[in-house]
Amino acid sequence: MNTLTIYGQEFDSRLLIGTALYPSIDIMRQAIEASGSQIATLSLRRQSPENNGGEAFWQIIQSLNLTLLPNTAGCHSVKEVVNLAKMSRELFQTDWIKLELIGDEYSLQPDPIEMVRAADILIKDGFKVLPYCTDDLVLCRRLADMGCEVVMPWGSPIGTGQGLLNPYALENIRQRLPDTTLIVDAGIGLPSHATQAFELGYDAVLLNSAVAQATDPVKMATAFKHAAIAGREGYVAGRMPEKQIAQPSTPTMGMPFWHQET
Amino acid sequence: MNTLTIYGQEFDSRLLIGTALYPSIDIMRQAIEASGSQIATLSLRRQSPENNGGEAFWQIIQSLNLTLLPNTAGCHSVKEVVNLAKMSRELFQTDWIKLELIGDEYSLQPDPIEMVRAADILIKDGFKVLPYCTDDLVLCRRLADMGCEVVMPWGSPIGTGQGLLNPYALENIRQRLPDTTLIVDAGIGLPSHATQAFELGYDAVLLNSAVAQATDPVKMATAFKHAAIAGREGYVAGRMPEKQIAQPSTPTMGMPFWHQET
Amino acid sequence: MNTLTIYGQEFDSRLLIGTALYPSIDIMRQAIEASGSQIATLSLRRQSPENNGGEAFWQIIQSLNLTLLPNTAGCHSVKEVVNLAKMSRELFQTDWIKLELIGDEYSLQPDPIEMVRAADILIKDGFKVLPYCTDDLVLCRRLADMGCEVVMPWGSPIGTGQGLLNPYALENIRQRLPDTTLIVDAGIGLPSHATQAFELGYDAVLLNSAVAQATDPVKMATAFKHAAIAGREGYVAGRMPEKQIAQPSTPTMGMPFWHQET
Amino acid sequence: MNTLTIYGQEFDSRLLIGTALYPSIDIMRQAIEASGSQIATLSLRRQSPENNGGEAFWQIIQSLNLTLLPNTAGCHSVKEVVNLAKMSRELFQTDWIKLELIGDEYSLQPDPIEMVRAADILIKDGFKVLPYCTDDLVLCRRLADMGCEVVMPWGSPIGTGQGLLNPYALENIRQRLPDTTLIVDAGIGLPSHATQAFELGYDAVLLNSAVAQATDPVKMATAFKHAAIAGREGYVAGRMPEKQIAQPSTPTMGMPFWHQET
Amino acid sequence: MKIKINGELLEIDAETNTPSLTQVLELYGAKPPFAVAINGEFIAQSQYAETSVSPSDLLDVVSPIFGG
Amino acid sequence: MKIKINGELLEIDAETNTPSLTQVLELYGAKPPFAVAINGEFIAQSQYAETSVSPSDLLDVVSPIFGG
Amino acid sequence: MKIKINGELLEIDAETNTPSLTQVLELYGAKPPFAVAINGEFIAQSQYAETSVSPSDLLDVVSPIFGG
Amino acid sequence: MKIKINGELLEIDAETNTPSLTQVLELYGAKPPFAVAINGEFIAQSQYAETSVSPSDLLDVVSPIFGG
Repeated sequence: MNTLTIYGQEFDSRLLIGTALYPSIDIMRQAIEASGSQIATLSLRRQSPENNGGEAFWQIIQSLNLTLLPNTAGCHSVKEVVNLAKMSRELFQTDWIKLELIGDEYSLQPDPIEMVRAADILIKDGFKVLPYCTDDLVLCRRLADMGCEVVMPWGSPIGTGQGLLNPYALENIRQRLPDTTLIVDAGIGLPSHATQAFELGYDAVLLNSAVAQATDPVKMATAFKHAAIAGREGYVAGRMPEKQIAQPSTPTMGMPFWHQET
Repeated sequence: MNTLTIYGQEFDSRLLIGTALYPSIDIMRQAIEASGSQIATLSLRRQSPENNGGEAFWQIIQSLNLTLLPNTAGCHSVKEVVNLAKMSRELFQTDWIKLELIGDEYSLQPDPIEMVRAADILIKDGFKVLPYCTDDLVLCRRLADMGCEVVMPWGSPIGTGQGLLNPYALENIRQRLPDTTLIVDAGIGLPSHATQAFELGYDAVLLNSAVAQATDPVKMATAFKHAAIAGREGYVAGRMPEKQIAQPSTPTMGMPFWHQET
Repeated sequence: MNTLTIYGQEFDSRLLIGTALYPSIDIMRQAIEASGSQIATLSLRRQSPENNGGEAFWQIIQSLNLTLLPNTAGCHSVKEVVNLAKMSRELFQTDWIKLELIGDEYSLQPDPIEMVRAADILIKDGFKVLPYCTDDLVLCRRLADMGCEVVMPWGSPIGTGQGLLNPYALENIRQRLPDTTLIVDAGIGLPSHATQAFELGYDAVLLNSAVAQATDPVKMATAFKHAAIAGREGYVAGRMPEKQIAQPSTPTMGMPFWHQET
Repeated sequence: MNTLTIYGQEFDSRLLIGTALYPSIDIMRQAIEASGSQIATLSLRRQSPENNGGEAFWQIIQSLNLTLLPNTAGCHSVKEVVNLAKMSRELFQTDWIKLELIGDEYSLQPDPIEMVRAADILIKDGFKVLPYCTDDLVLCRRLADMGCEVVMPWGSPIGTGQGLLNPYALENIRQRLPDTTLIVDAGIGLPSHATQAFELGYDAVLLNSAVAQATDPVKMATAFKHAAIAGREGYVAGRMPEKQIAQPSTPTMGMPFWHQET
Repeated sequence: MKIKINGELLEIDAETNTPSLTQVLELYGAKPPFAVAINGEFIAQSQYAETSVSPSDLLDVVSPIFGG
Repeated sequence: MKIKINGELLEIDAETNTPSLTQVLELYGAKPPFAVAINGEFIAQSQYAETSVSPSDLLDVVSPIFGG
Repeated sequence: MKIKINGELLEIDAETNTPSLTQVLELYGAKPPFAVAINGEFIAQSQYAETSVSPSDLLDVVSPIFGG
Repeated sequence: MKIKINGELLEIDAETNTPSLTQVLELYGAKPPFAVAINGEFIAQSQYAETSVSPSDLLDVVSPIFGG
């Protein structure tokens, strides 16, 4: 089947999109629509007069009828993750949670040790966990073994747009976890990065800055929509074998002008 | 304008496709249609009982009503190139010619010195030359200065599918020849390679083996159709700035649980 | 100071060398001497008639008067690591231990979660731990915070010789852990890989297969000896700034033949 | 034989070094000595009160008793190259000439077409030509066929220090021109770049900025001296086979703690 | 009494010294949709009425916001 | 007489010793579309009639084929 | 009695049914240098004499070997 | 008369209107080692004496300098 499966739900689009950093809420809306994404990430923050915009945001999001994926971005401890997750579940009426437990302020890298503890608690509490993790195979497998049907290794640090820094590691994870839904989360900067992720066999890509911070976010969203199709179709179609020596495409047989002496 | 311009003609599709190496003529036809290409390369070879299939091929090609781009593949001398070009012009009724003058049997690399001489003769004879060349800036500029409105540097050797071996050189050519129609010809193996070429600012991509030798050529053609759109739209949309340090997408302001002591 | 410091001990050589996989014990001896290494890794295995060679090996090793670094290679659990470490300490009379806790049979990748538990126990038991780990910053920092004065991220999987798969990650670790002795362990295949590790600021390199499995291990050991010096000296010397645009080395001023018209 | 052969002359050092851009003439002298180079490049410019320093420079150079390799840097035409070459031959009493014919102001890239014409004239005039060229195989072979016993493709543009932008192309040239002395000229920025060039089978490396513009040129010269030895020895020693799957170095046989149930 | 909500001190004149969370949220003027934690522990809506707030408590009242 | 066409010798019994290219192509049975070169030099269709072929000539008759 | 040492069963005729580790190693013919574990737990040399081995025990006797 | 040497005009009061290159170099004060070109064409030392310089000529007098 050529649909994306996340905890039993099927989706036609293989792009998960973030809702942050757009020039305006209206551009966000247009970009999300242009991307064709059916799943969007969002978060929870303290109410305050300033983010009354929060209400406008919430209206728009509901109107787009997307599947929501709340994150625990900004959490630095198991306790913060678990409680923010519970608040999300109640407010967004979903047991999906993008587990994000930051282990380093500069790289915003997930903490491989603490996040496993958090995932364990959340899973036992009935959450459907989508963990944002590094490209460490043992960590990814452990999360899968614990019951994460989806695992989301990074391509490169959040918001850097450096693409896939270690394709070898990502490919390795794909080969070793054939039955897990794998999503490249974070680091995507260009459409070709997304296409490459699919060519490595990844099931989906989650991105935000690459679209939101493009000069023209709506057009870039369109670009990524096609990039996802290109990569997925290309993966399913089966690439030509890579060769070290050149191979003529045009046949040499029947070449004119060549007459061996008689 | 978001159309591809080749010697004054406008095209919606930015994919030029080869007609060789398909499992069957029918798969070739389906793949070309799936790719959305409006320009196809082909060649001339000696008539012979064996390639009576040549007739079937010719029927199909005409039925697809494509713009034809005859090549001089297999030519090793200026004289061969010039005469094969003239035969093509008469038979295909077009003054377009893909100039291919092989300088090395193993890498099938164009000969930078001889091809310039050939281009000079062809241009003076009224041809519209699309030269297949290496990623040498000085060579590309010389061809442009001679009157080639299109220049086609390789990504990697023909049929290797290694992608863009030297993106720095290709980007350099793009920046220095802003007014020339630039096409990456040869070496494309994956959709992401094509997408990357467009992200570097190239106007089009010419490929053959990547589609023809895929496990499922028709599906792969679809993949490349989307890859071209993804790359071009992404280039026009303007990529996000690449960063060395991570940048949070979700806002940190208003993060719950953080209470400084009072 | 330009010496390598490991748990307070100073060494002139920045190459740590393995003792396995050599064509013969004599070639091992010659290669170790040629490499200039002052620290060699070794292990413990069950006594058996077959490995009586073990005695010959042990004689040679003692005669080379090297600092010994016993490893826990092959261990898959905390218990195995801890007990093999204790056996090593008693037999080799050293509290140094190269902590290796395999988390995956195919990639021989360390287990980031279990190895932290093992390190904790060993440190509390008085061991000086040199952990072999992945290039995960949070993991490396955690090991350093626990009391590992040396941390040894991999370049690529053991025995693959693929070099540094993720220089960005390695450089990041270096910048964030300025006071920790950092050693690239595993994955080195070529002298240039070692040189690059030093250029990234790493204090030392630990390798084995690259020398032992070379066609001429002794000559390759010499090569790596120089590669380490080249990389370290180059790092200390401070590299030239990398530029995007060409810069003439020979001065243009005073160029003959150029006469502006008068 | 493990010496470098240039037009029949043998050299122990495989590093050719430039004499430009040093903080001072004295540092230049120390750096050249530290590098162990036996061949140095230099040039000719108009006499003028300003470059009276030229005399000091000339004194030092003579005192170092190096083999001199005059270049034609800055020349933009065949005529300039040929006449500057003749002036060099008379003044420096050598028929060696580093042929440099710039084809582009920004990339300082050699002109592949004009340089062939210049080489032809110089060779017929009795010069021993060392052409600085791009990594174009056909161009390199043509120069070799014309009688250049040494060919010097670039790694990347002069003074950028980007290293080897296209190792595939460079390796290809090495394999196809087994009997030509091949030197990587231009683009070297780090010792590991030089080491890599030798690992690809190149016979020597010519550099200038990487040493002259280092924070400590003398120390960097030492670094490159070792980098050249490391790369050359490593090439001759024969690298270990690169593998995709990890291979344990420590034997698994005889691992303690493993007892199959009885 | 004073309670800390979302990092700021809120003056509440409640009859009792331990008002219910329901009262506190009303006085705070929390706008739905929102979720609540006291001292970092999530409190389910169903618990608001029977949860009493004491001066030392730290409250968080959160709402949806964009995120990546 | 014998003429070499597309690398193979073709036996032609023509009256003259120098038949026209038109005749030769007919005898060879060239199938349109095709283009022709003699001794590596392109010959335009318009020249077929007035071009005479001699035994030493090397002819190429080419047709469309797939290419990259 | 039978004891499993380094994965193989070793027949030992010891007076007692629980010989000391010292005796067992002697009978096994362990060559120094070596280190020992019983049931996966390291036993220090100083403990050999007072450590008694029972039939169900699994012994490891290890020696130095090359390693990476 | 005026001659252009190394891009600058040099005033020379020579008897003749076409002084020899030897004279010109002397007047210019060329410091050895040097090499010379007139109008972009190399002139060998052996030719200095018999080479006469005319006002329209462009001279280059070059010396060693550092280079890469």
